[in-house]
Amino acid sequence: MRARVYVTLKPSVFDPQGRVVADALLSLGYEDVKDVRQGKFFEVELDGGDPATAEARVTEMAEKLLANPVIESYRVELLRS
Amino acid sequence: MRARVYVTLKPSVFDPQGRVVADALLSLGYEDVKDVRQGKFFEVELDGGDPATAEARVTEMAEKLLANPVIESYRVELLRS
Amino acid sequence: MTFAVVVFPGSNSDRDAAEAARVLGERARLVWHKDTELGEADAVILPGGFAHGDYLRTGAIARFSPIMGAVADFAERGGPVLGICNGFQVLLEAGLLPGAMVRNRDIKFRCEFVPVRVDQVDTPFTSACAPGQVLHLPIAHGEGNYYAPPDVVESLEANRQVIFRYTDRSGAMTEGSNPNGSVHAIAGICNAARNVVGLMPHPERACEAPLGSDDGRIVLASAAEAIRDGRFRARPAAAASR
Amino acid sequence: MTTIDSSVLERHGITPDEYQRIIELLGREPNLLELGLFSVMWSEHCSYKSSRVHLKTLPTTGPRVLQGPGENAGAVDIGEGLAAVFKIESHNHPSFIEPYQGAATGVGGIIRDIFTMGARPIGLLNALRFGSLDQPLARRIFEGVVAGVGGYGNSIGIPTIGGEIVFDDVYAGNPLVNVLCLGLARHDEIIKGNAGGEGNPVYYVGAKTGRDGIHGATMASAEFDESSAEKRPAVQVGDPFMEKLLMEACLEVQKTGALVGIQDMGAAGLTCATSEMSSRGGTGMDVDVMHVPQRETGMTPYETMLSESQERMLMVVHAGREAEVEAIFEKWDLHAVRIGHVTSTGRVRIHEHGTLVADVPAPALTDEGPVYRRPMREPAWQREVQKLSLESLGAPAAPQDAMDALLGSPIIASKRWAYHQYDHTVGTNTIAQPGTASGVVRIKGSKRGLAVSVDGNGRFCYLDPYRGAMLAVAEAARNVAVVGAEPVGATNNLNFGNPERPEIMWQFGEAVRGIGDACRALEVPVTGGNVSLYNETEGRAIYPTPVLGIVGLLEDASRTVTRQFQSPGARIVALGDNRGELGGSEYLACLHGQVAGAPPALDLQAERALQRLIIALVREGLVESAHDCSEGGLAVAVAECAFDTGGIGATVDVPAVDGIRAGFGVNATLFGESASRIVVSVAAARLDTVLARAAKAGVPAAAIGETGGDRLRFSVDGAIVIDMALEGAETRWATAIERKMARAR
Ligand SMILES: Nc1ncnc2c1ncn2[C@@H]1O[C@H](COP(=O)(O)OP(=O)(O)O)[C@@H](O)[C@H]1O
Ligand SMILES: [Mg+2]
Repeated sequence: MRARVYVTLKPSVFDPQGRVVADALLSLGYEDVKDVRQGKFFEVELDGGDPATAEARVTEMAEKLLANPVIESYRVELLRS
Repeated sequence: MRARVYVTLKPSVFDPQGRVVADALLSLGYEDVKDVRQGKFFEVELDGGDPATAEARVTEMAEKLLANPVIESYRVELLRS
Repeated sequence: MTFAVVVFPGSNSDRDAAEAARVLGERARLVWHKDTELGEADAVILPGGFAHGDYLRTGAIARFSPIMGAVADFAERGGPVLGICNGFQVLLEAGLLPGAMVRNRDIKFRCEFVPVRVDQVDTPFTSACAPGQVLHLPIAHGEGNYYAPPDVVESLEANRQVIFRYTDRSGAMTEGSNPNGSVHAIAGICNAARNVVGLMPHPERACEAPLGSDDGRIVLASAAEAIRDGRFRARPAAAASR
Repeated sequence: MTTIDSSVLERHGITPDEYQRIIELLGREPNLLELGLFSVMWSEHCSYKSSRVHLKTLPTTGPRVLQGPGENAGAVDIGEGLAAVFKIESHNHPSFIEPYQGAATGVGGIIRDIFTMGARPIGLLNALRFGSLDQPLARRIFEGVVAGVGGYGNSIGIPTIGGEIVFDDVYAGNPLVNVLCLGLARHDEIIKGNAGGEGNPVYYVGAKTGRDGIHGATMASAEFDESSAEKRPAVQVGDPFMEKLLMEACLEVQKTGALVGIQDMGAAGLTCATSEMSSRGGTGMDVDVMHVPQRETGMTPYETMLSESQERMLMVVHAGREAEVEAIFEKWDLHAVRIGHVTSTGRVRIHEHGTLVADVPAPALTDEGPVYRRPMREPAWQREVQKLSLESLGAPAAPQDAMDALLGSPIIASKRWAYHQYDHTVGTNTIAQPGTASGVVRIKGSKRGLAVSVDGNGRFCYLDPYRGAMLAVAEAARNVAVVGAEPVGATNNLNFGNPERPEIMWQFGEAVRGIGDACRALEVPVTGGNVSLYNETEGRAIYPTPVLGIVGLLEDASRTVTRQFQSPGARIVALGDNRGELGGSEYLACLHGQVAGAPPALDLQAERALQRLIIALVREGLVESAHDCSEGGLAVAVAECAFDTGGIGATVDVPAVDGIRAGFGVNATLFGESASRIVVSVAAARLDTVLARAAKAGVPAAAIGETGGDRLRFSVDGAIVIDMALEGAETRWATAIERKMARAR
């Protein structure tokens, strides 16, 4: 099984990386860029094939390690592989 | 318009961050974790509403700034907003 | 007295912290992160560095190290704990201090000496300072932009838990004196019990004048003094605690 | 089985003559794997086939030299049983195609060379060259390289203590990233890349081996399957965390005495490590690729042997002490695996699951490669560019305008935008703040300290490679001397174009001759270095750019000075002769758009006397500050002494240099770049002593002014030509690069 965990800064948290990328795009002449937010994702490959268990386990990993709930939110997506 | 650009290291390029995360998950007892790869994504908000133009422009941004084709590959996804 | 300095894989200021203690005439012991006991320790330092490469988030993996149980227990018993830079980040991830770190405002790593104002002197690591004293300390971090939700920041301020702030040389907070974008120019905080302190600047790298400043001495010296006269000491481990 | 035809040879970069030689050395035709081994070991990068004959002429011995060229790094004795271990390395091409990772992995590589020797790395320096910051591409490369240099060094916890950065369009398509690492070891801790002792086990430790860095051309050979034929990027992602673990573990293992030898696997990876260690030890090695930890599946022996995956080490361990070694690596979560053993055959024998797949005499790979005496020819334009006609330049710039322009030129401006991204405080040894002097580190437990500087002036070398290279040696040595340190060892990075062009080879030969002559005269032995050739894009070569790294010894680290004036009312003294030489100067380039003329003359005996004098003056506490005159000449040097002082200005009056034509006399006096000059500040009461000491040393010296006030004021022959507020000048100088880098918004 493969799953993806998408982690983003909560909307209330200022995203310095997104801001720097937006500025860079503007200076390259992309004047229609209004905002950029940067996030990260983890592609986790698991042994064992039960989707429901996999999703539960990956969600647990996200809660425990992959995201910091003070500043980040996450979303888990199961991939067919 | 909103679009997302997903950027990952090419499969042949070693991803040290993914390996460290995988090791951490293993040592937390997630022994079914076989591999982790880490990527990043950019959520770009654009003025103007034509999907085809937006996609073309964001693809150009990815080529030019958001990804380095030498070691990374990218994928553009248009979001309805 | 003895400082226990925890060594995580990727710590890089562990020996600097031990050396600083030695310069002050105190003892320091390095404790490996896989150990589960601190051993002899009057105060604990979580040092600077890049534990586990900081690859996931700063401090995120280190908080699971076996030694962290003993550190939490020591803190719980009122023992003085100091997290410096990466050590501060570990304390945040471990929940021993509130809040989190994001990338510096301009996303660049930044290393330079900056003025740091001591706002509270009733912690083990500032008790020898004068209130409002401005220390000249180096920073060296890419993720020192302190963030906490507004209600948390409010309660930190209300409870006088903001210990260090970035200011100018005169102690004034100005637009240009905040090097990383931290909320309320926060450079360091303590927990509610005031025995656990975290800060981004590096006092341990500023303990000898030839290095650019010896203002950092007062941080470790405060702890040594506070421990000697019994103001901040870990209570003995309660055998019944389990 | 692929037959080795001319197209296979071509893809391996092996000429027909080289192939004949391989057959002679083997006594038979090589198989494809063996051909691969020869191709990487006989590459320019590993074999120095074009440069070797020249490098041989460098002075490499001296009473302090513990290790000259040939090992992973050089080492010099610095007293008290201690050794300074250092080397410089380039990562130019990778930094062009992926600036962050290219630079980061360059830092990683040179750090491994140092701790491999048993030395703890204590400082990093970098010499960087980029295109003009007016171009977006150059800005992007600059930004990425600086972030990458910092990203690796900061993380691993080695302070970056100095460097230099130059911007010029010739580097637009070919930036230079040269990194120097300095380490410290006790003499008896130094360990070499030797495979001694038949039967001793050979261990592999560190990152797993992937298909990194195997050249696309060689990969296309029919022997390999489709997937491996995919073009592999020539850049890898650095893993400073792995390297930090490796460094700590290796330093711990080295202390046990259980190691016979150790070498990192950099260029040519396992092939280079096995053959070089065997050659040095006069032994052989049997290894089985089956035991090599692999990151990807289905790797062939060819791929495994040629991989250039980062952060890997090869070790020979004393038989019987395996468990001890393994335990230390386990502690650091690294798994050392045994991949073979040392033999007395003198041959590198590669097995795959027990089957012999390659069998080559080690010296054939390392020592018996081709050596070329490539044709050299002075470029037809060489004499032409050395002609400088001041008359043709038009009117000289007004001195005050020129000063303004020079202080804001990225070449002269403060490099703080870059070095604030480097941790210089970790390790608590750094005793000169960046931007104020050479990198200076103290040595804990000793009174001693070390100063290091990297310098090179591509413009001078373009105009005259022989003299330009000598000037680079002189400047690097002078920069460590001004902090009071005695130059004790040199390393060098030779960045040139395509050596197959006789003009480039001539530049190379001249530069090496210049380095040799200068190092001999200054008695600074060369203990190592690096050669980077083929630095060109679309047939346009960079300026010939030798970069010199010089290490100096401070006997008492508490007796050192920086460039900054210490107090108002001190006397400013210029040491050395001002000849008003404008050839190749920043003044000419910045204000008249010219790179022309002969570079400044250099009298090595005068240089040596000057350096001896300044070292003595600093050691005896006779000067309050000292700064070398380089780009921008005397006026810029004095201004730099006033910057970062909290507002100590200067008033200076100098005599005009005679005989400068076309009204350029004043500018030549102020901004000419004559070599062998130092600006010092001296307490008024010590002025006579200092002047007397200079006279005794045969060094021209003149009191030219006084520190203090909040202005920078220069007169020539009594007439005021520059009068500006210090604060404004300092802001301009301090923020020039930042302003170029600030994004439009
Ligand atoms: N890439 C760099 N990394 C660190 N420090 C740098 C770098 N470039 C310049 N510096 C520092 O800035 C100062 C001025 O550099 P430079 O103009 O080359 O000085 P000098 O003319 O004395 O050689 C030196 O202290 C140098 O170490
Ligand atoms: Mg220089």
